[in-house]
Amino acid sequence: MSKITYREAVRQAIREAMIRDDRVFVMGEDVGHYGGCYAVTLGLLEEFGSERIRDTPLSESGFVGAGIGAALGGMRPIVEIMTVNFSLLALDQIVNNAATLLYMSGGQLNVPMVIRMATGAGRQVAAQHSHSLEGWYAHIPGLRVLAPATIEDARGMLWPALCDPDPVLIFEHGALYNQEGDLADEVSPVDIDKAAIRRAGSDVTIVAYGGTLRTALAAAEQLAGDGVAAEVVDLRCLRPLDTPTFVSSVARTHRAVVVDEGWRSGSLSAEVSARITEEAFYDLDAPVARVCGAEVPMPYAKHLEDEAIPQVADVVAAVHALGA
Amino acid sequence: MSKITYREAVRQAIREAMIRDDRVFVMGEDVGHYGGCYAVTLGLLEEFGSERIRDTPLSESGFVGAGIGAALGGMRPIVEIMTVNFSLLALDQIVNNAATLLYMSGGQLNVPMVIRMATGAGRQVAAQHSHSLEGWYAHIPGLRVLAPATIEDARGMLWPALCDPDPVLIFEHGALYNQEGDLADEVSPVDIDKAAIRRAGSDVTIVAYGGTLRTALAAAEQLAGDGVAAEVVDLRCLRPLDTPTFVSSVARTHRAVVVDEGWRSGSLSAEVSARITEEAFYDLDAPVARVCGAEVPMPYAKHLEDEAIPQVADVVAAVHALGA
Amino acid sequence: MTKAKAAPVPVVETEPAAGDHGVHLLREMLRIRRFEERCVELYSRTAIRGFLHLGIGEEACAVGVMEALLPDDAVVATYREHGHALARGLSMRATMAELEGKVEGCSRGRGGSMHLFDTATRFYGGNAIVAGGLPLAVGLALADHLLGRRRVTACFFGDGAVAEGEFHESMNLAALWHLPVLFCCENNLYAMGTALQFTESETDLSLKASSYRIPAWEVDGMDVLAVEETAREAAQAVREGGGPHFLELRTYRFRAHSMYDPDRYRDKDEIEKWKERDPIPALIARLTHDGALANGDLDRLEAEIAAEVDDAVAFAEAGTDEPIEDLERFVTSGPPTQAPTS
Amino acid sequence: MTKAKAAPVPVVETEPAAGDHGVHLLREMLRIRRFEERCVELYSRTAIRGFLHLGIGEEACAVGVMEALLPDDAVVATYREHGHALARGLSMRATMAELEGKVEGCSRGRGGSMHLFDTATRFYGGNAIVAGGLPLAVGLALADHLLGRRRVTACFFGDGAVAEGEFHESMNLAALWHLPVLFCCENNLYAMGTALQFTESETDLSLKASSYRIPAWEVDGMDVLAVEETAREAAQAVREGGGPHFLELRTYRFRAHSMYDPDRYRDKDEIEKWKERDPIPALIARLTHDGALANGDLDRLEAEIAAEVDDAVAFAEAGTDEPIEDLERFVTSGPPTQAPTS
Ligand SMILES: Cc1ncc(C[n+]2csc(CCOP(=O)(O)OP(=O)(O)O)c2C)c(N)n1
Ligand SMILES: Cc1ncc(C[n+]2csc(CCOP(=O)(O)OP(=O)(O)O)c2C)c(N)n1
Ligand SMILES: [Mg+2]
Ligand SMILES: [Mg+2]
Repeated sequence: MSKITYREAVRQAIREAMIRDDRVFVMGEDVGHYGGCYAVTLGLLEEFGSERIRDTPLSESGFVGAGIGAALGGMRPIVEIMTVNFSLLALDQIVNNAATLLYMSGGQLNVPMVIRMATGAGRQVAAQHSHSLEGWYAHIPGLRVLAPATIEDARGMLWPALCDPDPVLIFEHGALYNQEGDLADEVSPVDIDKAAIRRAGSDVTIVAYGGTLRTALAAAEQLAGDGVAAEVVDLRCLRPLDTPTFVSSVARTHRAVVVDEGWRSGSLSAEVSARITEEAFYDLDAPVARVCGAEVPMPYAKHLEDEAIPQVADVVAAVHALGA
Repeated sequence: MSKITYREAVRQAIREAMIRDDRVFVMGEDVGHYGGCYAVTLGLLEEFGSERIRDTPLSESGFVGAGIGAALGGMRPIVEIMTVNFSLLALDQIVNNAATLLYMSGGQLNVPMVIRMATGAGRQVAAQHSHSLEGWYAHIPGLRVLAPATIEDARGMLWPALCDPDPVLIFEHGALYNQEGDLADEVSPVDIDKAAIRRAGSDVTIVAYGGTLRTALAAAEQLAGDGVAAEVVDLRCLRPLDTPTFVSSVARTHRAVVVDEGWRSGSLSAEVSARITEEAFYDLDAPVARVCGAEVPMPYAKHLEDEAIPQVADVVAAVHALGA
Repeated sequence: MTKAKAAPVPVVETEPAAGDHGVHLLREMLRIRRFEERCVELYSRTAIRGFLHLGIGEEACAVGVMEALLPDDAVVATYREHGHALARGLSMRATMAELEGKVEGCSRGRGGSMHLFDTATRFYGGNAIVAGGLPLAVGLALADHLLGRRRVTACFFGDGAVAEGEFHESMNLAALWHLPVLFCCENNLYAMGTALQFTESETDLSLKASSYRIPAWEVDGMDVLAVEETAREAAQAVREGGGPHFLELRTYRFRAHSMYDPDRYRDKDEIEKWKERDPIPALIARLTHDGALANGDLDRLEAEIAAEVDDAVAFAEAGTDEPIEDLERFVTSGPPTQAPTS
Repeated sequence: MTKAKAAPVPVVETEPAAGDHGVHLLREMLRIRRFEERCVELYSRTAIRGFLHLGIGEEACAVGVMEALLPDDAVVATYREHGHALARGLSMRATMAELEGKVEGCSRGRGGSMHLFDTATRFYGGNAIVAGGLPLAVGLALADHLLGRRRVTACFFGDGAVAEGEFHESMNLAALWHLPVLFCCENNLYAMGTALQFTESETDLSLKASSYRIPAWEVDGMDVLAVEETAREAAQAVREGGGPHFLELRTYRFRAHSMYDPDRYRDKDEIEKWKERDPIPALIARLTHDGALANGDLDRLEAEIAAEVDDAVAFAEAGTDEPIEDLERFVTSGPPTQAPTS
């Protein structure tokens, strides 16, 4: 066991992958000389050299597309897009190439690549730098979408993602990089197909992922004080969704609250809610509730940003409003 | 009354707007010399000249951004993106500029522009040309998103959209352009805030929009033969959703099926389903059902494409499965 | 010729074609021409659907460039890529079956005309987003660079693609990283209905290359021998580690942009003038003059090709539909993770 | 100077500054410098949060270019835009209040450092997506063109933006349509931690302009008089219908990219060498030598500016938070269409 940050966990995972497989390389803006905009790749340029830790120009479409091409050519690229906000510039490559080539080619062309990016708000960086668009990506067939919310997952998801013959997107919430925790010295790869129950409970199911898991767990803790036993499900894999895990939880608890930092309308929370209703309707004692980001371009001012992001108190209130 | 196609209805609307307001101009790929990739703007170059019917290079991000700038500068641009598929290349401009400028500037900067684009599948143009991503856009605060499903709406939505001080996206389903119908000679502007009940019924509510409205109406017709009276709601405005209209319909019918050509997971249908559950849970006799596009990059072969798109029989079956 | 200070531009002289080789080039161009002419018929009787973009008039570009490539090289093309696929060695059968949407097609009938793929010949599509293939080509070349393989990736795109940001990003990346990409711009003067002067402030496209320090050639794309020779020289330079090179192939499409296009935006005279430069009669005349094509040779060639096209059509028409149960196959490599939905 | 055949490049000689005007330029640069120095302090005590990008060292660019603009012209800038905002005439109070997130700020505290806006001075941001402002500038110029207004839109961006597709698309559109845009590339040699030679295959950025037929100047961005003079000439040409022009302002930032940046990627020597070219001492020396700045003048100037900065800070600190009930105001112009959610 050692104390480690989420950032270091991601870095360890990258290092390990680079050592294990020569075909793995990292490419993105400022991953090299700068050390990564979140310092995730710090020191890797010195260790692996500039061919494998490859600084790119500001050309999101170009280098993401180049990652797809490199994957077609036999490499295993880890492409870092600084944040999901800039991934909009690369969306055509992700949606129209990475996600479609296997299917369109009738099974001939795999695209074994990983695209990592930071997501989320909470650091007062305002409207153009605070999107939570991972739910959008979860809409696209052909992609796998992961959201490591814990240090174990930050450490353990990368290798299986690289082993996936298809493109995998990993969303790291920007507020998590400094989070510290214990990590076993022997790490085992994690199952990237399954959601996880992070806390067991019988009165209500709180579904969360990525940046909102901490919020959900804190709410569960507080609810416990109120005598409500909340079960917390961490989705972990946003596409494909592990529906059985959260549906069977709701079948036991009869109530559900979905917590999602994304804008409510059309967020991933809507899909989770719809699936719960579809598959556990007769088990529900109350409609599925959602606690989401306010539908605003994120304001800079702290009090407004706080108001716009799901807070522990919002989750607690939503649970109580269900009668739990 | 005169017979008119959906295509002609859009063209009439554009002509009328150009005549009424000098600040209106059209900009996009092949809108001029070619006459529009769906022939919507045919003849307008000759009538209005190349300054106001402005052919652009293949630079989706560039000319959409230029449309935003022109709107800031006092014009009322109608920007045509050939299809939603290519709009991915302009997404940064739409999401990070058009949708945010008013908010970020504290109310100073309006972006009064209209972006039109074709959407949807059904013409065997395969994976990169068949997206239904209007649901994505409906996720973005700051945008209004319209989906004219009828000739009246194709004719009547543009002017109010141009009068909106904020950016409006209009999605025209590619399969509708050739649709013919009667149009009153005196057109009145339509209410772009409200959904419409296209057929009244008491046994089930079928919610549809754009390209799926025809499917829903055909299904309702067939269901009527089976003794099931289906109410058909046309969402019309995908953002903001007119929730009261479909929720109150469901409150009367107690059952709902949402039909959406988009990929099921994370589609607009999920949001509609979630809202119905949230607001009409205790009125529901059965869980809200969804009939959506198969989660595949669209295949070229006709039999596979048909299978991947919601068909009348699928809607009928979904209604019957609800016990209606 | 470019005017870049940084990019010395080799001067290429066209040499007379050796007889057999000339006939080979002719055959390849004719195969494409006759194949596409048949496509028009098949389209009218709806055996082919969707978008169909023909390269009739542009055959010398595809055929000439492919001559410069080795089997291990890669090709990335656009939606107007039948010629490239056939010249690269995809079987006419699998190509035609694809256009007819049959599971025997090179993409199992899922791609259609715009999405031909074939790993055996390293043919990476068939990309229907204008300029969307360029970053892929850069990446394929990057893989070769990283793995130390001396291979070339040839990337075709049109004059319209030059306006896209992805063109610019890809040119810069390839040049910055000195990658083995052969950029082949098929300048047919129109992007759909929009003439080059309405899409580029600088219509001399080879000048674009100079601002990335990429050596560039302008080539008469109606002369297959000129294309081949220049492409050989450029491909050689790329293969020898000279970094990316850029070819502007000046060509013209004789038919409309696609089967939907009423072709209102071009002068009939302009089209007729270009037809006088049809690469196929030009090569026939030259080979005949050189004595490489004797009396009756052409008829024999045409008959062979007609038989090949007939056979391909028969193969396609005898082909089968992919089972509907396979609809979700290959969305991912694993078992379908979503239950069938609609 | 560009080497484009199509774009004749005017040669600009720097003239000595008139005394008063020189002092005005100095004052403007000093206002920015002292303002930003105060920002550093405020950041350390968390009165300013989020991203803070300082332009210390680059003041001559903003100040020199703004001199060439008229009140009706428009400015589009980046996230490193305090200098541009102040030089353009935004009040220091409203700017500082914005950085402190107060409703009295020029964007009601919603934008922060990266999103300063002010319609009164036609200051259109404050754009935090690299190159995202360029298409807006093209559009603002298009509006002027369509409405027959002789106005200039000045668009600032960094060397890093040149790699983005949006740069290329915007340059081409502006040139193709002959629009009144003054492109101002502030080349400070780094995009965050990535040096120009790692982002551009051709590091002579003014050459980029030539492939769009846009006239381009290279200017010493550490010399405010040179910047002003060239900008005046370029702006004049733009205003007279000469189409877009391009300025490459060669400059350097003395501080890190943002407050988060540990600045590991630059040589201390390099930074020190550039500091010797600090535009402010350089201008002071020149004005003193010319007799335009007498004994005590500078101290007086500094005192005035210190007072202005103090006042701005006091204003900001006395400012108020936007009411939380207004969270959804201005998402659209109408009443909020969505009920508050979280
Ligand atoms: C990004 C994008 N925008 C628009 C289109 C629609 N479109 C298809 S082909 C084409 C013209 C392309 O012209 P060019 O690159 O010159 O190639 P050509 O068709 O002449 O071979 C257009 C506009 C598209 N497929 N992709
Ligand atoms: C599209 C996009 N990609 C990445 C970023 C993150 N980022 C912010 S500033 C910057 C460097 C930009 O460098 P340059 O254009 O030279 O301007 P400078 O900061 O030097 O003034 C980067 C990479 C961004 N904001 N937008
Ligand atoms: Mg063309
Ligand atoms: Mg810079």
